[in-house]
Amino acid sequence: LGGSEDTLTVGFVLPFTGVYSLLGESIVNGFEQYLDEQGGEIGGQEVETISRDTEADTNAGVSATRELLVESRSDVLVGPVSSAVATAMMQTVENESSAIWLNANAGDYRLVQDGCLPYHFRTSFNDWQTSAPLAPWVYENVADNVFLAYADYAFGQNSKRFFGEAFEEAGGEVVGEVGVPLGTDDFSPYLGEIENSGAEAVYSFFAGSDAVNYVTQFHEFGLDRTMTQTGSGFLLSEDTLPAQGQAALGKFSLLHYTPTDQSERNQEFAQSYADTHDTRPNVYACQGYDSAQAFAMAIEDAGSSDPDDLAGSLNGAEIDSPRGSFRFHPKTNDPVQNMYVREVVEGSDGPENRVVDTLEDIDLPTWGCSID
Amino acid sequence: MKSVMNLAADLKTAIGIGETTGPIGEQVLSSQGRLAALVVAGVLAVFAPVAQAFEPFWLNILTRMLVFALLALSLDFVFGYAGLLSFGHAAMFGAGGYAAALAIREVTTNALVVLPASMLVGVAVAAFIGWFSVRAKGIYFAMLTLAFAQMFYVIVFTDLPATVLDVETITGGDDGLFGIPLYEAIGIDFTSRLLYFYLTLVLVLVSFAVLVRVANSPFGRTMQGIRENEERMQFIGYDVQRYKLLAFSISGGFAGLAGGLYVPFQSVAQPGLLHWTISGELVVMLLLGGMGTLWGPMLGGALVIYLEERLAGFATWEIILGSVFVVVVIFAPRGLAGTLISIKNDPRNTITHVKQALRNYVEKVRG
Amino acid sequence: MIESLLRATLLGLQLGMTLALVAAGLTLIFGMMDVINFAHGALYMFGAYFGLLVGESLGSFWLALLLAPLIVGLIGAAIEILSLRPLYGRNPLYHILLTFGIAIMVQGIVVQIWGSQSRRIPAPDLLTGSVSFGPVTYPVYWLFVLVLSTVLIGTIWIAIERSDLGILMRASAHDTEMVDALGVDVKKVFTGVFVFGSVLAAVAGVLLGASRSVHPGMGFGVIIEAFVIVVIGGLGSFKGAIYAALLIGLVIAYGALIAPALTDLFIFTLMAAVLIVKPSGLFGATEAA
Amino acid sequence: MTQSYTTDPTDGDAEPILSTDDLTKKFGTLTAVDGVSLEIPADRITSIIGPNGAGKTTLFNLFTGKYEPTEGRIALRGDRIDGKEPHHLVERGLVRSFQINNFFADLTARENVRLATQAPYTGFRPRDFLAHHRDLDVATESANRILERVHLSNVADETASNLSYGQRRHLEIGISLAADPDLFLMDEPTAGMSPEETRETVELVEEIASDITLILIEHDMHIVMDISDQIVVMNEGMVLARGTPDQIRNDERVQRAYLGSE
Amino acid sequence: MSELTDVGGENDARPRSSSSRRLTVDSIETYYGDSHVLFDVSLSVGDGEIVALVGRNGAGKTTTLRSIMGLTPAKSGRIEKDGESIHGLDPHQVRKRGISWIPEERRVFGGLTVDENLRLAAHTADTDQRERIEEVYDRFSRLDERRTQKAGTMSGGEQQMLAIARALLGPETDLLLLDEPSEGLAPQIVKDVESIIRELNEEGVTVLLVEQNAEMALGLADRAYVLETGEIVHESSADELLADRSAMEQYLGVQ
Ligand SMILES: Nc1ncnc2c1ncn2[C@@H]1O[C@H](COP(=O)(O)OP(=O)(O)OP(=O)(O)O)[C@@H](O)[C@H]1O
Ligand SMILES: Nc1ncnc2c1ncn2[C@@H]1O[C@H](COP(=O)(O)OP(=O)(O)OP(=O)(O)O)[C@@H](O)[C@H]1O
Ligand SMILES: [Mg+2]
Ligand SMILES: [Mg+2]
Repeated sequence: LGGSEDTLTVGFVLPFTGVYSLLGESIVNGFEQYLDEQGGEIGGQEVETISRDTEADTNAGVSATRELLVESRSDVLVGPVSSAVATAMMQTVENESSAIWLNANAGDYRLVQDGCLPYHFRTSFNDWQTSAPLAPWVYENVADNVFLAYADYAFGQNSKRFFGEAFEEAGGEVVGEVGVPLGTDDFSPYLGEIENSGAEAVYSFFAGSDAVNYVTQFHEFGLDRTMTQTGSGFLLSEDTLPAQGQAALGKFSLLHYTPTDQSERNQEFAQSYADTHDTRPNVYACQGYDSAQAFAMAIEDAGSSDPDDLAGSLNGAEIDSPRGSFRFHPKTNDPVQNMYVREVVEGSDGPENRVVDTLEDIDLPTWGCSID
Repeated sequence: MKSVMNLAADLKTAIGIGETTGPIGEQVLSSQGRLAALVVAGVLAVFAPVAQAFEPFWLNILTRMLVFALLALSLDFVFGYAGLLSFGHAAMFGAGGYAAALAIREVTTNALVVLPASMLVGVAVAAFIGWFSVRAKGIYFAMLTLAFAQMFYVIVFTDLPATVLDVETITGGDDGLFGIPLYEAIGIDFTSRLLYFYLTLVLVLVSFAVLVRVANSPFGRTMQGIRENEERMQFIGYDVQRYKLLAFSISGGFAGLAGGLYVPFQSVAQPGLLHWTISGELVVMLLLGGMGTLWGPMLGGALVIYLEERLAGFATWEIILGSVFVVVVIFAPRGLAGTLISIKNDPRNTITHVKQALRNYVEKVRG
Repeated sequence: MIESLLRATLLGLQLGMTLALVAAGLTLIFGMMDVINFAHGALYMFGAYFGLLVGESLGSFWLALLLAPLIVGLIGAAIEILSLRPLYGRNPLYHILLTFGIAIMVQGIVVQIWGSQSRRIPAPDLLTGSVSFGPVTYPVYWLFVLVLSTVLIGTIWIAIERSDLGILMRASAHDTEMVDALGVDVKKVFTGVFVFGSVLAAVAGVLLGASRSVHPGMGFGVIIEAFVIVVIGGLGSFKGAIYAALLIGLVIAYGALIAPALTDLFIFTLMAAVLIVKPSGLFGATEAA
Repeated sequence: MTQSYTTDPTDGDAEPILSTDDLTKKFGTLTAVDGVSLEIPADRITSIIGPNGAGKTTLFNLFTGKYEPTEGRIALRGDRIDGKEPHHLVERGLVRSFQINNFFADLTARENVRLATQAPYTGFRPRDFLAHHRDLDVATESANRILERVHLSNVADETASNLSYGQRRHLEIGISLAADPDLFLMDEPTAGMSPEETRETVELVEEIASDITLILIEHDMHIVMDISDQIVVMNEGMVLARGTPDQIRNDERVQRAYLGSE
Repeated sequence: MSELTDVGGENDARPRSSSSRRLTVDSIETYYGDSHVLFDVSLSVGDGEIVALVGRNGAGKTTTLRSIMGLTPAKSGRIEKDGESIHGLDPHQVRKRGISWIPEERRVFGGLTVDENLRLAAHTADTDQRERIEEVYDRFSRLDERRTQKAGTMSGGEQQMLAIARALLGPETDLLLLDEPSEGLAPQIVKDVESIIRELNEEGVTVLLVEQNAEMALGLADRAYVLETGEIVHESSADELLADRSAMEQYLGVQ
């Protein structure tokens, strides 16, 4: 079992079954790719990984967390995918105080606001980042007024609120909004509402199968003819684009990583990922990869696996990521990073995202958290 | 159709409750059975500190197993024993859990206050659902309880109470309530995992003893009569609906207690607790454990949690779990309890029984 | 406003008719065989995935619509013969455990084979694009789904009402042994009905697989809705299932206009209300047979 | 159109225990019970006869609260009981017996009866939940008394499903008796019975009738003529005639409608 | 062993030759689960006969019919129809061999109309039965009047008519197994049923009749068997049994 002196134990608390399992697997793939690059060792110590399935279910997530911390004595937790699971994990991570936590996907800002946990580092993004910065860009480049359509749960609600506020601040007008229950199959009633609003553009937050249904039906109902679709990057990501097909073309979204990005660092990463997995990396793989980088950097810098030392090393540290380098915000441990506006265009094998603009130097809110 | 209309009436023949616990006229849980229950509890109590020392995580699994054993027990009391096919027990479980979360946050962490409150909320929710449902029979009762439970789920998920009362949040919506601390009571601080385990163990044991006692009481006997033949009981002079409502409420109380134990332990109350999949899983635990025996479903509950916990790492765990259900239902229809009893009664013929079961299967498939 | 209503009505009807395809099998299987089939959603999902497989490998939606239901029909036959048949005569609760197990297995199998990514069956070129009625734009494919499922349901309805098949089903629901003694090979009929139900579910799976996403959660997603429909309509009643399906379809569609988050609440309240007023559903057999 | 005779058995000293007034039950377009006004004298045996489909069972179902009347009233000792739930009626002393096998097959004979005798002694007090059911001595004692009465003492500890056909019928009657009824309704108690078991059952019925009122539905004319004090003949939902066995035997219309002209 | 001498004693009552035997049941043993119900039961029914099978409640009469139909298959023994074994066949296959069963309590399909009940019965025939159905309606005018009534709402007598009518449709019937057709019927209707059985028999249908109403059964039957706790204890011509008061009392409790 883990926890012995000369091995490091990495605990993946991720969904491996259910609708999010692809995300879980991608994060693990990314993480392991970095380990392979390092010959399986970090700081001269062997690394053991243990996976526990969260099934994207809060209770399963809590149990998995506890098991990884208590039974497996993990030195670091990597995960989860869902913010609800992450929120539920906070208490346990804090109680145990035995490992740092590299949050490789869950983006809810309240993890910072309510948690403000020194062990918590986001190697991914927060929901403010994938929504607010897009607003001024849309106002300048696309439309003066927007309609907001979002999946009616915490993440969707946060995203549309951040975007809406930022859009109005930029001078635009929000003409209406509609919340759609998670797991909706037929969007036609909502599309009607969107169409009737007469807005020039729509900002949407949907993910997974909702994103597939929304985007394709948006196209089928002919809304493309009169309005421009924008959204957070999950609306049009690598895992949904194949199913969205032609319907995705011409739509804009904001994300911190784009696999087709031409930077050398990314090409290298993407190439070696494709060599092992036969597919392009997605944003989750990048987040996994960066989690591994962050962990390695912390271990090497701190020279021990004591969680307080590791946390101290990572706070404010800079990671050389395929997405472009980013650093952990000293007050919140959230990643300070470039955001990319992308447009879906016809690529060599099907529609793909192409970066049309890079938003740099974005100042992150801290929501009252002050770790340092 | 006919058989589903009076599912309850032929539970016995089909499932062989008569064979698992002896004829229904007999005691639920013989003195031998009581002894066995005490021994199991004793072993768990001794094992706990050992686990704490070597594999502390075991305490987590065990506590979860105990909570679900309690939940399965509460369901079996109405479902297997009294013949009310509840497909909505998650509602009482979740309600008890949310009640505990709110009480701990807003009022006190004293278990002596919060746990009874959880039970009461469980009773109240069950009484509400039962009030509308007990007149329906069989599968229609099942569907009504399911419908009400799903309504509660939606209400919690959308945080409807907050909207109605116009406050910011009550149930916490889809995020639920998190960061719920553990109990203290009579000067004991249950934040130690070991002590929390003992708290759970004691309460599960007490609940079991109480429900066994109630099952053997005149009330319990009446419920059995209703399960066997509702119409006849009516014409003997029993107010059948009232009995059913009461049994359902009692069961709801224990389901609420299970919720009250679970939520602080997990530190979150989240809408998934009320989802129909929990109710469905509970029914599976019951069938797997051996309905109507009270102790069988507790084993079933513990086993399902254990399997989920241990298989969760495998990519194919759903396939494995599903196959277990399929194999059990075809080859061991009386569940764990039935199998254990037949092995105990006739240990030497176990192999013969297995062969016989296989032969029967092949014969039936051929038609 | 009028446009929204019109659009919602179209959606409600289409949803209703496709749900009817799923619920019809469920209610027939229940009515005849007393089987509460939790695996019915899994068969619907299999329909979508085999549709995907055929559609992608042979490049034809029409072949997918033809072949996938056949494959699922075979799977249905295997399930019926290998697992349900040994359980007839036992308490129907066992069917719940059994089919629940099968549903979980199927979900696992689908993830193993196809992964958990959302996908879509490519719709035929013939049916892409949309048509406009005045101010309302509606995709051609959705209209096609509406028409085809209505035709299918109508045909089946007529067949059941007109032929001895419907009589046979109602009689078997009532007294299987007697039907057998009258010279009907009930076992074959059971297998036939189960296969038929599987095929219908699979047709719905393929049809919807080209208008919404195909993912491993879709089986459990549809099953509760289908149960609600079957119960509201009255267990075992084909007619009831169709009416209830339309009702639920419209509730979902209109609910989305009024209070999207509470649609499920409407559905379950409706079901509870129906059961409280009519304890065996709209068209269910009362106990006095 | 009801034929009544001058020697109406209800004219005697006996108070009517059950009376109906214009009782009607419709099922859709079919009127199963049609304007029945009847008086059942206390402490007598009344038999209801009539062709199949005459409405006899429906009448019973109305008496016992299984159906609500479409029109009309039912009174038990002057109190209206129509629309009351079965358990209320049992409390007021009205019980019915069932076709065979409507008992608890897996309980012993004694337990079967005790389930019934326990009813008045249990309610919703704490000890009803926590005491052991066997400790309810009153219930056990009266169960034993009833077993004696229905001649089942010697098989009291047999499971009901092991009893012979005739014994089961006795048990069925015993369970009903356990509720200590004043008025006992029996629907075709001898249907499908062999002559011998029919005789035993009839004997038992006569014994029971010594201190309670009995209403019987029966097709076997020998029995009906033998044991009834009053006979009510129904046809097409209506009461065709009412009188003593002798009166009914000689009534031409009854002959035609029911007995079949010989 | 006095019962056994009974069985062997009445040679003249035996069916004429095995070739004219409609039905032969040879030492069958039948169980419900573990409980043994029929012990070495043998009987035969000749072509064109009416044979009565009588005995006390629970003697096994119904079980005998169920074993013949394949509903509760006999564990061992031989069952032949017209010299061919039907043992081990499923009920629907037995029905196709020309055996019709009219069960206790009739078991008509209550939710179906009279017409649907009849159509269902006709459904399994190879030939078009529309004319047969009309013939049946001609014979049972009560049913003709009630074609669209739900069978469940009909009175006991009408249901019995329907049950008989149903048994005559479908595959050609030459052997009718009747289980207590008089149960629960008003005296007049019993007479109607009696005459129908007689008519059918005259038209060539062989009948095996189970009855509690021994006087009615023996009045109709040519021969009779008495079953007691799962064993055949008496076999004779019907008239002889009817005349033998002591046997009637001993076996059937008729006084
Ligand atoms: N629940 C019901 N729904 C519709 N019709 C019914 C119902 N119950 C009884 N009937 C009809 O009412 C009439 C009277 O039936 P009932 O059972 O009272 O007759 P009965 O006198 O008891 O006959 P039998 O001697 O054959 O038992 C019959 O025509 C019957 O079909
Ligand atoms: N389904 C069953 N399961 C178990 N035992 C049964 C079953 N059916 C009948 N028996 C038993 O088998 C024996 C024979 O029953 P059967 O019904 O054949 O008698 P019968 O002669 O037809 O009686 P009756 O005149 O009452 O109809 C009885 O002891 C009965 O209790
Ligand atoms: Mg009657
Ligand atoms: Mg019989």
